[in-house]
Parts: sequence; structure tokens; C-alpha cells
Amino acid sequence: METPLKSMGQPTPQSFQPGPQPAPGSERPVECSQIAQFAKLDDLLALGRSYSLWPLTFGLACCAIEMMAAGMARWDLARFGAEVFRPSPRQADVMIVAGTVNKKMAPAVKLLYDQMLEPKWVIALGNCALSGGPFNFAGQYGIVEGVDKLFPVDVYVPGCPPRPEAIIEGILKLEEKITGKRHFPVAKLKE
Amino acid sequence: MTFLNLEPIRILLYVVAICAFVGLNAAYLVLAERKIAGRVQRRPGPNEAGWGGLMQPFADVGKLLAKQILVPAGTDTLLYRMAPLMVMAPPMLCLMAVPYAEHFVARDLNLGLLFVFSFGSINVMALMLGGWASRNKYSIISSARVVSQNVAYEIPMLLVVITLLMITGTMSLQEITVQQAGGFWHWNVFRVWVNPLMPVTFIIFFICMLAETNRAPFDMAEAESELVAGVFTEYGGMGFGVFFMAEYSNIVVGCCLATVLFFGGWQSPIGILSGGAWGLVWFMLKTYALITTVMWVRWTFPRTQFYLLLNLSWKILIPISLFTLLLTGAMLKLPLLWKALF
Amino acid sequence: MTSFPFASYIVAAAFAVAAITMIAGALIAVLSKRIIRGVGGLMICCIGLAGLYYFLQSPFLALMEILIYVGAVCVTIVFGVMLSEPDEPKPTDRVADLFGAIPIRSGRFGLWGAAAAFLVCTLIGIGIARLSLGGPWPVAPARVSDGSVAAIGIALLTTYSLAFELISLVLLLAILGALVIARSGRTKPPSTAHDQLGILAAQVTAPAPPSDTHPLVSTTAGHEPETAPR
Amino acid sequence: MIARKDSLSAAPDGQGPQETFVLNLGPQHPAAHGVLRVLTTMEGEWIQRAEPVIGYIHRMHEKMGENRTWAKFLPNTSRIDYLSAMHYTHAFVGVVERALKIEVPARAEYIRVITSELNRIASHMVWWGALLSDLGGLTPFLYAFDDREKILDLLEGLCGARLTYCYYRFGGLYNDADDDFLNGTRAFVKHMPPRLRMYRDLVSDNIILRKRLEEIGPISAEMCRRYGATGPVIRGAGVAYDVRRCEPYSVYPKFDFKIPTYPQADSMARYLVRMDEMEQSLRIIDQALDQITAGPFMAPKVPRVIKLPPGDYCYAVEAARGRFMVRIVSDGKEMPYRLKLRTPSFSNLSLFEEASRGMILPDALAMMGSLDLVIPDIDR
Amino acid sequence: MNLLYLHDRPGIYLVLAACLLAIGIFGLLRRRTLIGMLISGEIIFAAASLNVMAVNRFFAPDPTAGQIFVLFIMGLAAAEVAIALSIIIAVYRNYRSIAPQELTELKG
Repeated sequence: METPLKSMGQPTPQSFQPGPQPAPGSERPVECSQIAQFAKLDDLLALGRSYSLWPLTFGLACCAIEMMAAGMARWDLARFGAEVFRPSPRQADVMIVAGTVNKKMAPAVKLLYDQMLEPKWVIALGNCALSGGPFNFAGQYGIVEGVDKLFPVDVYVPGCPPRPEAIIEGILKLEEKITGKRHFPVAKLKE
Repeated sequence: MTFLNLEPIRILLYVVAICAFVGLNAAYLVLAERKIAGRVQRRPGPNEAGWGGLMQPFADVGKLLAKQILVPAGTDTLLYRMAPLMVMAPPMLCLMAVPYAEHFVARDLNLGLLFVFSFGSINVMALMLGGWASRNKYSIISSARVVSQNVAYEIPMLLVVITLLMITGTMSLQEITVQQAGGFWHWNVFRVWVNPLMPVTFIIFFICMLAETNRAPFDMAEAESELVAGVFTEYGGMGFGVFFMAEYSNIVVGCCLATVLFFGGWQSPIGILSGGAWGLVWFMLKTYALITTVMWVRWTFPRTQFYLLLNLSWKILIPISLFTLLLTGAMLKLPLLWKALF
Repeated sequence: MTSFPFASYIVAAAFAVAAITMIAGALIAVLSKRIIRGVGGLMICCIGLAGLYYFLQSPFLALMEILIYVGAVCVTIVFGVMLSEPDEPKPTDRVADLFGAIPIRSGRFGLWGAAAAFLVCTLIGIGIARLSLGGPWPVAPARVSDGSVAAIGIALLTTYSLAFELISLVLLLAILGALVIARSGRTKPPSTAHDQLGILAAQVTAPAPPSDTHPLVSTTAGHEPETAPR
Repeated sequence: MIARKDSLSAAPDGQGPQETFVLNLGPQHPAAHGVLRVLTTMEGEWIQRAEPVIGYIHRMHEKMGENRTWAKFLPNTSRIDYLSAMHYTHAFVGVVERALKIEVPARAEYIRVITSELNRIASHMVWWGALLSDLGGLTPFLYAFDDREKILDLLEGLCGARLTYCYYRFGGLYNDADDDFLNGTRAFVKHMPPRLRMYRDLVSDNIILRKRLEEIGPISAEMCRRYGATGPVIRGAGVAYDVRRCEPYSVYPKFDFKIPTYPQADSMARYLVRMDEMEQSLRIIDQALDQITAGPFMAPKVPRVIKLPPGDYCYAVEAARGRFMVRIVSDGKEMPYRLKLRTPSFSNLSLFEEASRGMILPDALAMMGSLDLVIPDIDR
Repeated sequence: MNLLYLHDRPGIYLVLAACLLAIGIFGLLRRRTLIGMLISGEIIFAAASLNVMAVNRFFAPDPTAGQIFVLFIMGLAAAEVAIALSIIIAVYRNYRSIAPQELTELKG
């Protein structure tokens, strides 16, 4: 890691605690496993899922280029098993919304999210997907101000565009959210 | 215990072993593919799950198994569910007939070669039905492609195999292996005194195998940039996983067959170290070398175009393989003619 | 194999499986409403038939049956289905879906036609079965060959060489005829590989299912929104 | 052999429906390079009509330009076409400088040229990888990004951003180029030619690639003229049109470089034009590094609050995809009355419908790849 | 009759073949598309092959003869399918339907 990473993990508005109780106010459907507990099996499955997050091949704008860069030789998303970019939403686990979603595109993005199979996660990449970013100004007519207006988002990665390290950190945060603990050491700040 | 020596029990054990082998093998070949891709592309590849990424296949399979099961609206439910089963069964059956070592074969059929080919042909049907049942336009286009491609490449492949049959005179895979004993110069691929075009024959076989298993540069079934995910577009979770595994199992079958037919199966390349367990070692070495080549090719070449693919088969491969067939026949029979005349 | 205690049971069970597979496949092939399932049924039927051939001491034919019927004939028929989009009525309920050829509602002669056809076929089936069971069959004579692949090969090139040549001629003519017939309706002389081969992949017409029932293409958004969701 | 059907959809005797169906590529499709949606009417795998539907990433750039002061709009310019951000900033900065008649110091101009050409190489690298991955070969993508990262490192050292640089300012630059940058660029210029040779050996000479690009998707010069296509597309049709030559700006007249053209007008020609352009860019950078002198990097008198005199101003640059032009109508206020962005991808895409007619689907996608589209550049 | 050794009796094969024939004829009568009729025809072919093979196995002196006969049947079936499908495609191209009721051009 070249750059110190500290502020990557933004607090999620609908913070979803991994564990037995569904978080209050969570919009997620109650899964079977939240009622009947198979603790060990669930842990094992969570571990498997966290190491096999296949993203959807879905780039919208500038951030998509950095998303590609994160998969390339220098950063190599493949180390975390997340380089299998699947073009069909049926086979993808995590949707990385990389870029501005405008009002014309919003139904398509929503449809893609609906077509993914549970369990599914969403990473909002870049300021545009977080809040509309630089295109969010008084009197704007085109864009959706944050992709969490369309469907629940699990990890927010700020930046315009975020660096590839930030994208990897987003994936790691998601792993942390799925399993409840962090696998990869946190980069230390150089003093 | 004499009970274990009995044939049905033995076959049952082999079936279990082959199922396990196919499953593990396919899972780890996926990892190998990702690692080789990483090597070719100068990056490490999966290395965080387990030691050096060795647990990665389990993570993938666990995740795929635990995905939601969904049959998309409008699909032909029965066929949609059946296709993954149909695609997985043939390679398992084919592996039953492959001699892995001298005394290590599930069932030494005297029609082993025909067995492999006849069950291998079910694969096409399965892919096609899967694509059709999905009722997705990409899948339907893709399944049409799969069929034309497989029909086109079945012909040169069978012609090549018939050439080999003329040389070996038997369809038993075990006997074909036994014939190639005594060092690599006895392997079929180097038997240039029987037919000087033997290496060409192997290349044709290899190309056809790539095409039959829908591997790059002939991966028309899953032409990602054109047809999203081709036949598998509507498949998710383990349905997709089974297709994925079947693809790798088919590669294993193809490479096993190539090893037996051209590279002397379990025979040692140097004549020594050939008995018993060494056979298994040699067999696996040769097979995995071929599999590595298949993956290497995938990450090196771009995809061809569909009409180029058909042209290659009908205009180049079939004429050449017909010529080798004729040449082999002539070279086998000419000495007899010579003897009869003089 | 005979030394194994339950060998005869296993063999009988395998036989039963093959026979049932064949009959069930045939039933699916003629009764299912969707033509593509009919092809699937034919495929299952052929696999069962291959099993029966195995019991009739001809593994060679069993494998050839699979190779030719499943690998070639069924695939060709599916291709035909893709090219000509036969009527595929919407599935109404599960029973009608599987046994659609027994028309409860539609059809020219409706139920009566089905009943008549069923009667005729039952009579034919029972008649032939009675004939074959009751007829005085000769005692099996001594074998003159073992029926192996080698024997078949020798016989093909000696005793039956004329028939062998004829069937190759027939196949050649069939290929040419199929090409001529399938190409005759085309307007422009073909210029590409597809056309020359008569492989009609380039012409596949996907029967468009009614678009109101489900999204055709999964990975796309079908329509623009009237009002954007906020 | 060219796979192309001339007369399509001839149902015999005109009876019955035609054997066509509509295939909806996009807005999410691996070959769409973003969110382009192409409604294709197909006859089998032959395209009868491919109609691009745009607007899925419309981001109101022109509207924003009319609502913001000049300086505030500057960051937007790097986000219109994020792959050639330097050129776009150059055009916007240039139009303001032209209107205010600001003289930009020589050192700033040289650094602008160096960074612009570096950015051009980086952009072509992405195109190269994306085209190859459209054709099914993923490995060149990673090789291209390896070299691209070297450029990005240089530019990041200069302005702190990897993609959206916003490095130029009215009258000069954000900061001066230090020796690290200049030495790094010298090293890069030495490093790159062997790599380009390797790319040629590994990829450009590959038989499969040649078969898939040669004689595929011909776009004649006449068609380019009708649709206003510029950049490598028109140079691939044999017309030596390059804004750097035809409407010289900055210090480009001082350099000796060739405009690569290929008369074949097929996808391979466009491919080769871009590959040659990278070499020419290296030549320009090399010369600029030799000619650059010490001096100020900012014009001395740039007003703090910029107000353009009323009028109509234009400035065009050669971006990585073709001619990018900013046209401003000013009424003398702090914000433009009208801001028009003439983006090259829009024109390059508009000929897709005509050019793809009668092509087979994978060929059409290969041609689309050779056009090098950036979708936000189309939708603005 | 011992059910265990059913597979060694000729009768069962002949009965199965008769069933197959009946099913095939039923399909031929009831199917309303040409492809459906083609499938039924294939089943009738299969019935004939099975009959031949059964007789060959149990009553023929030379077991190769029946096998070769069945091989020829397969070859003919393949040829027949190719021809029939090309006709079906030609019909479809002209009539936009492969329902046999609609092919009424020759009807007075």
C-alpha cells in the first residue's frame, strides 16, 4: 500500500450489524438464517462469501476506470478473490456502482440490482454514487443524488474518483461487514 | 475381504472416486486458471484465501451453493433445471473409461474411444437446451453458435480419431496405451514412419478439443463482450457453478484423451520408472501439462470471429484431416501391396 | 459378475430402468406441448434404447445410437425448432403443460379425435404384442460369428458392401438435397461461410416471447421511466 | 473475405413478417464501455439497424457551465472525457485566455504540451486494452495498464490527481514542473518505444487480431465528413486532419511530428493510427523536453475575478478522440451566457448506425471498439 | 416366468417395441406441427430397430446381420431428418408456419 488509508470506512447510514439480530430499521428482508441459527455454518458461509465477492461488470463513468485499475497488475483485486467480473447480474455478488447515476439510468440500475441473487451487496464508489458529487447543485435536473435513494448500500467509498487503494479498502470493509472481523491488516499511517 | 474384489463394488468405488476427483479437480482448475492468468498478466492472482489462495475454490463453491435459488420468469423450468445435470453427467461417464495407470481404470471397455465420444456428444445438447430454456436472446444466439461450432469441429476430430484407429487397430484405450510402450519415440504423436503427418494430426485434435470444449480462442458460447455470458446468462448460483465445473471437466476429459491417444497415456517417456504408481504420475503430468497449455492459449489469444471459426474447420481442418486419413490408409496398405506384387 | 450375490437383481433393475426410460422418453416426446421438450423426450428415449441394445449384446450399437441420435439427430431437430419457431402455446397449468397433446379444449376433433387415436394405437400395440408373444418362434440356431465390431466391419465390407456403398450415396444425396432445398428460398446468392455450409446459425430467429410477461434481456433496462424515482 | 450482407431482410414475395428481432445491448453490457445502449434490429446475427440510445450518463455539463463562474467550471472539464482530461482543460483554459488576450509563458506552454501528450498516450493505452478485451483477449489490458500507471505516477506527482487532473489555470499552470517530473518523463520516453515494439510483436501482428480488424467496419472519408467524425477515425480514413496542424495552438508548430494516416479506412487502420500516434506523441515529448527552458509558469497579470468581454469565442484542441472545441458566448458577466462543448465521441458515435448496417454483431462491436468511445463524453 | 431373467426373453423386447410403435403412431396422429410428426417418426424408427435387434439377438444365426441392418436404419434416419428439416425450413419460409393444416396450396 502506498498511501495511508484512514478515512475510507465511512459510517454507513443503515449500519447492518453482522450477528443474530437484524438491525432496527434495516430494509433487508429477514433471512431464514436470522431466525434459525446455524452459527458455525453461517460463519463458514460468511467466510466463503467474503473471499469470493464477484463484482458486476458495470462501469458508469470516471470511477469505472479506477475500478479497472484496481483489478490491474499493480493493485490486483484478484488477491481477495474479487477479480471475477461477471457481466450477468445473475452471477454477481456485489454491485460496484462506479459513477454518476442519472435519472434515465436509475431504473436500469435498479433493475440490475433486482436481478442479482441474494445475498447481494452494493458498494457506492465515488462521490457521485454517494451524493451526486460535483454534479449536485441547486437546480440540477438530471442526476440521482446518491445511489442509496434507489437501493440499500453497504459500503461507501468517497473520492472523485477514489484511488484503487480506496476501492480495495471498500472490498475489505465489505468483507469485514460480512464476517464481522477484518482479515487484511490495516495500513499504518507513516508519521 | 473378498467382497471388495467383486466387480460392482469396485465400479461403485471408482464412481465415487471419480465424482470426488471431478469435483475437486474442477474446483482447483478454476484456481489454477486464475493463477495462470495472474502469471501471464504479471500479478499474483488469488492469494489471500488460505495459504497462497488454496482455499479459494472452497470459498467460491460455498458461496455459489449458498446463493438464492431462482428460476427466472418465463424460462422453461424443467429444461432450465435439467441442463446443468445433463452437462455434468457426460464428462463423469467419460472419465470411467480412461486408463489412469496400468491397473487403474474403472472399466476397461473395448469400445472405450467410442464410449467417450458418444457420451461427449450429449454435452452439446445440454448446453443448447440450457440456452434455449433460459429464453434470453443472448443465450439463444449463443446456443445456436455452440451447436454449429460443435457440429463443425466434431467432423475433423472424428476423422483424426479414425486415422488413429487405423494405426492402432483397437478402440480400447488401455490397449492403445499399451501399444505405445517403451519411450517417447513410440508415442503416437511421433510415429512419423506410419504417417509423417502425425504431429499435424495432434495439432488438429488439439484445436478441435479447444473448440469442442468452448475454450478461447473459440469461446463462442461465452463470448463475454458480445453475448454477456452466452448460454449461462440467466444461470446464477450453483446452476452456473455446475456449468463452470462441467467446462473444466470437459477440458480434463479432452486432455486425458489426448494423452492416451497421442502421448502414450501412463507410459513413461524414457522407458524407465514405468510400473505401478509411476504410471499415474506420468499420466497426470502429461494431462496437466496439456491443461496448462489450454489455459495458456486462453490468456494469450483474442477470440476469433464466428465465420472464421467455421472457415477454419470446413476449409482447412477437414481437408487436412481427410488427407491424413488417406495417407495413413495408403501407408498402411502399401507394404502389403508391395509384398503381393513382388 | 455372477459370483456377486445380488447380481441378478442389479441386472434386472438396470434392465427395468432402461425400459422405463425408453417408454417414458417416448411418452414425453409425443405428449408434451412444447416441441423442445419433445426433442428432450426423444433424447431420453434414445438413451433408454441404447441401454436395451446393450442388453441385446450389442454395445457398439448402443454407443452408436447415442452418438447418432443424441449427438446428431436431436441436435438437428432442435436446430429446426430454432429456425422455424413452431407454435408454443403458453403453459397454462402443469398437467396441460406436460401432456398438451391430449387436447382438452382445442384441436380440430378435440377430445374425440384424441380418443380415437388412442384407441387405434392401443389396438395396434396390443395386437402386435399378442402376436409377438404368442407366435411360434424358431429355436435359436448356432451362431456363425460373435457379432463383435470386427465381425461387423468385415461383414460391412464383404457381404453388405453394396448396401454400404448405397447408403453412403444416400447420405451424400441427402446432404446435397438438404442444401438445395434449404437454400432455394433465399434471395441472394450466399457469400459467407454460413450460407455455403447451409449451417443456418446466422439466421436463427429467436421467437420473441410476449414482452409483457417477462423482461427479454436480463441485463438491460427495458423502458425509460415516466418520472424518475427520487 | 468481408462478412457483410448487402441486401437484408428479403422475405420472399414480401409476405409474412421479416425474420428479425430486437436485441437490446446495454445500458449495461460488457462491450458498451459504460452505459451506451444500442437497440439493434437483428436478422440472425446480422445487424439490420443499430440505433444508439444515449443520455444514460448525461451530467449537465453545459448547464453547469452557464451557472458557474469560469474558475468554478474548471474542474468539470476533466470529467467530461476523463481519459483525456488534460486536453479538455486545455481547451477551456485556452478559450478564456484567448478572450482575455493573456499571454501564457513559454515554460507553461511546453509543460502543457508534455502533459497533454502524456495524457494522450495514457488514453490510447486504455483504448488499446479495452479494444482487445472486446475482442476477447484480456491480457493486453493489463500490459497496457502497467505502462499507463507509469504515466499516471508522473502526472500525479505533478498535480496530485490520477485521473481528473485540472492542472491548467487561466494563464498558466497550477504549479511548476519539478526535476522529478522532467527526469521521470525523460526516462519514460526511453522506456516506452521498446514496449510499443513488444505490443506490435505480441498483438498487432497476431493473425487473429488482423483477421478480426482488417476490412471490418469501413468508414470512408466522405462518411466522416458527413458526420463530422474527427481524430483517429478520420485519420484512419486517410485524411490528415489534426487540429494540432490545421488550427495550430499552443507551441505545437515548433515541433516536428507526423500525422499518421492510413487509407484503408477499416478498423485496423484506426488501430494502427492510434499505435503510431503514441510514437509521435513520444517524439513530441522528447522535443519538448529538449526545448523547455526555465521561466515563470504563470502569466503575470491574471485578474482575480474573470469577466470575459461580450462576444463569441472558440478554442479547439486535438483530444485523444478527436477535435474538442469549447465555444463560449459571453455577455460580459461572471458566468458564460452559453457554453457549448463540441465533443469528438458524439460525432464518432453518430456514424455507427450507418457504418454497422449489414455487419455481423461481433464485427460491429469490434468496430465500436475501434471508434474509442467514452460515453460521458457523448452525453456530456 | 421369472421376472429376474426378463432381459433374456425375446418377448419383452418385442412388447416394448410394440409399445414404442403405438406411441409413435399416436404421436404421428396427434402432433400438429411437422417437427412433432418428425419426432414421432423417429420413435417409430426406433421401434423397428429394437424389433430387428431383438430378433437378431435371439433367433438369427449371424448376429452381425441385424446390427448392420440397424446401422443402416440409423444412417437412413439421419438422412431423413436432414431432408425433412430442410423441407420444414423451406415450408416455414413460404408459409410462416409449420402446421400441416395450413399447407393447403394444392387443395382445390
